[in-house]
Amino acid sequence: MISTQLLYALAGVGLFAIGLRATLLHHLLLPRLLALNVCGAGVFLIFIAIAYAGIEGMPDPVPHALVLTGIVVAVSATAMALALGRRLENIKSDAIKSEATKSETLKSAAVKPEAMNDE
Amino acid sequence: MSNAIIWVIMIPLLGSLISIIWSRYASLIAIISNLVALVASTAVLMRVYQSGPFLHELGGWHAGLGISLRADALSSILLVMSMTVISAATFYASAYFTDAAKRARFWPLWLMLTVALNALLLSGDLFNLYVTLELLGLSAVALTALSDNRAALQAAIRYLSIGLLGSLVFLAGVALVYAGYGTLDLATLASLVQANPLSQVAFGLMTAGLLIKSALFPLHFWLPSAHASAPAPVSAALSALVVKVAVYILLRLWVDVFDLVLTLSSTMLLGILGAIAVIWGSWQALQAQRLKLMAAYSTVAQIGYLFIFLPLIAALPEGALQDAAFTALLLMALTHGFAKSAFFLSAGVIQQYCGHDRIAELGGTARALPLTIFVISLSGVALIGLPPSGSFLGKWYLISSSFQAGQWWWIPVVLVGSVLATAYVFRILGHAFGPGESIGRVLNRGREEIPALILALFATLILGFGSAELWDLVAQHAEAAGN
Amino acid sequence: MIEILWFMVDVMLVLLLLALAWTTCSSRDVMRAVTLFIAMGLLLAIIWARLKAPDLALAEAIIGAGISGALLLSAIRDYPSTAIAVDRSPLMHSIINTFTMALTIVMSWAAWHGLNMSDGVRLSEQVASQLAVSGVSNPVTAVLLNFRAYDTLLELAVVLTAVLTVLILNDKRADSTAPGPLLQGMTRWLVPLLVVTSGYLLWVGAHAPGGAFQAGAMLAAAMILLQLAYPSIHQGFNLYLLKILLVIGIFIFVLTGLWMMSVNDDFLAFSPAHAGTLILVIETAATISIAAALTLAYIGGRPTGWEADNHGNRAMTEKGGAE
Amino acid sequence: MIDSLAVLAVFFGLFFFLSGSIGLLRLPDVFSRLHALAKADNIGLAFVALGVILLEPGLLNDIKVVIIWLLVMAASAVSSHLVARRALRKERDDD
Repeated sequence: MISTQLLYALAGVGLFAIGLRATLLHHLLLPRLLALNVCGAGVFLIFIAIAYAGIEGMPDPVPHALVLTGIVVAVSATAMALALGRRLENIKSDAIKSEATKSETLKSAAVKPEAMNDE
Repeated sequence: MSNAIIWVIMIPLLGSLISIIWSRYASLIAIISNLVALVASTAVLMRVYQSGPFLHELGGWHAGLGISLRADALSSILLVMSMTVISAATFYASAYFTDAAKRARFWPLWLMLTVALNALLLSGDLFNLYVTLELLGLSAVALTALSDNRAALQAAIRYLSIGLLGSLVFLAGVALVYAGYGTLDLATLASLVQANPLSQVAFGLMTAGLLIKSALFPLHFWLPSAHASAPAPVSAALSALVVKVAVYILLRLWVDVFDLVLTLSSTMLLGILGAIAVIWGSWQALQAQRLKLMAAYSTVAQIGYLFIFLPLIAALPEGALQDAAFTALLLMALTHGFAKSAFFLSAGVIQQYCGHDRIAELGGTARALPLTIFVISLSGVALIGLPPSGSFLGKWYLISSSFQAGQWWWIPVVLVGSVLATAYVFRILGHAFGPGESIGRVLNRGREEIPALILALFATLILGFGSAELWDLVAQHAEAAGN
Repeated sequence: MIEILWFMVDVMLVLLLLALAWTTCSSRDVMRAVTLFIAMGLLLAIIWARLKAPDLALAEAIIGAGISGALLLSAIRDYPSTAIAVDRSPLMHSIINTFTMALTIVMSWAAWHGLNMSDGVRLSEQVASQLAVSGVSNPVTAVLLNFRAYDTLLELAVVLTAVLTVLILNDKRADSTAPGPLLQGMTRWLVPLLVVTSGYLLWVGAHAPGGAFQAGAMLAAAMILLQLAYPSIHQGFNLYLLKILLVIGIFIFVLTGLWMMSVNDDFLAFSPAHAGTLILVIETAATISIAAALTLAYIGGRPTGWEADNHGNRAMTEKGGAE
Repeated sequence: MIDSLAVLAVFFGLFFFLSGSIGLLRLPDVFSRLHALAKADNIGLAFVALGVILLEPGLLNDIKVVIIWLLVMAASAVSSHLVARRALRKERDDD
């Protein structure tokens, strides 16, 4: 019977591989973001499997602090990625809407001068 | 004055916080905090130059329990370079952003990018490197997305997901190192690490993560679109600093911690990838239609040069020859930093005043923006590696050490790379000096052009002539690393 | 006998976790993927509890499954279609599969080596020996806020950078339709309880599982629930104060660190006598900052009037952020 | 004696959880599934809570366990109501 530590460490490596595979596979933002979170959970599981010291033993607190930091970093990266995705979708839908309005107004009013592309 | 190492990180952080609250005075706060941080970083460099590398143990804890900040020759030189580029770009940005809302959004993130760069260059702890890499990645992506158009956002999203993947692969390596050696401090690790399977796999994972972050050839696809669509001061910082700092971590891990683990064949692989990056990057730069895209591909090429040095340093015997190659690597990195940031800043001026940066339609800009085109040609000199610039010395030593190491095949790569670089620089100048009436009157925008000029002069003159001190600083670093 | 039972429990947990991860990553519908992801987050919280990491179980349940789940669920509405199409050529499929299989084998082999190489003590003894001096008795909080306080400071900076980007890119999401009276009723009971519990979590962090991040995330959960039940709740909120709340966490952290640097010449070197109180002050400020940050992240963007410069000069009208 | 009673209570609770899950899988539409899930799980949780109280003597723990049970019941009641309301509105929009 393999030790609990090794079982959970291998589970962590498994999660990391599943997440990595899905990150490389998906193009869309949301599935890729979920895959990255799964990948992160795998690395965190490796850290905590290392810290485990048996049912009675005191676990090593340093990986616990590192993984806590990792969880908070992961949620802020997720929030940022979702904000970027939402902004891109808004720009795409605005473009489609302005495309539609532009084709209607093409006949009547003069076309609005192209706004200077201020970087 | 060991506290200077703390002020370098804390001043920009406080500046970023205050600029969120008082967004009206953000430009002023940013300029002041970056200048003070620049002075503090030169104080750190002076201290390292006089009394060798020093350590600042945070929280008073030592021996791996706490985190220690480490300043030695390699990190303090890069620290001063990054602070100089950041300060010049800060002056530039205060005149570049005309729209008040966009300016108020830019400064807090820009100062957070400075904090991430300085914290990363000074960090001496593996997990701390992960956190600073993450902070650097997130602030760089946020700044890229600032230009709020479709291309920039798509580039930012790809840059973010690739960057997160790179950080997680790096963290997996850190986890394995902690599993095996039970410490995260680089100094204690340096004495513990031996060449066993765990170290090889852990170092392999960390290298893979850092190769993604430093955009070496097969993993560079996110770089061109991100650097080309970001605002000018941001792409200057991205190309000159963010990718180079990832190469710095790889070097530090390799030279200080994992030197027993690295085999010649793996450095040779990195060298070959670097060579392909040089050729492919320069070729793509030649094809690029826009100035900023060309500069981004030229960054991919220049990163390739840095990786060509690795097999040479591994093959050369310990001592003067290896130090010379190491110094040449540092010199190439510094020169490219200054030259590329000057190039991007002047490309920003052209973009703003000609309304576009398409190379084919650059006719007449030489008459309209004389100083900007002069700065572009100066940084072109440094990118190609013509004599007065630092990269001339860098390439010279690259060729001479590849002779000594018997790896002659790097020489044709360097020559082809330099010829292609000459081609794409003169393509720009050709169009710029050509006929055409893009803007009627002569423009000089001091606040935007002077910083770019200073950076370009750094790249060509100061690093070309004044690099003698660099040699004995690195020799001192070698002794420190040796004993 | 007990070992075999524990081993069976472990194997069951691990298989369930891998199955959930696999279905999350390969599901064809975003809604289904996010739901499975939240389930995986809760299962991960159980696994952290099983591996004797109660702080992490709390954090994973609140942040990993709760806040991330809420963010993802509210983000699904931004996208036109919820179908997930994987358009990779079969060749690319096989390359990726073989690459990840090889990486799994190599990493497991390295992990096996790593676990055998070390005697399993690593840093735990050093932490235990210095715990008395650290001002708190919960070892995880001691590592987080004393031994490795610099990491936590940079991590708060990461949270601030992320929330700044959310504020920069979008405006606030349109208020959802008014929810039924039942949710409002439950919110009126639950939010005070959540706020009290998060205060308790903050306080108890010194000597038992808990701490700034769990408390801050729970406070954010209370705010999100309030926002769901009473959509127009935030109209009257003073935005200048909100900016200060966002920034207060790092501000207090840095000032205390600098003050300690001037007292005993190392940044963030708490003098043992009043390390406990200093850590509590820093944790309170960090809780407020994290709560504000995660709530703004859930709201999805700038509350109205965020960019209008509220320093008395109303003249600077908000010139439409995105040209 | 107390321990065997506790184990019995927990097993009884697990039986209800199992029936709730089977209900979730077998029943055809949203509303009947909600019905099965909400009811079975709450009763199951009551028995598991009872088991925990028996195993862990001490007034403070017992109060905490009861509060947990009440909160879970309130949360599942409100959430199943919201899910049902939305399913109803979705159904009305479809036809």
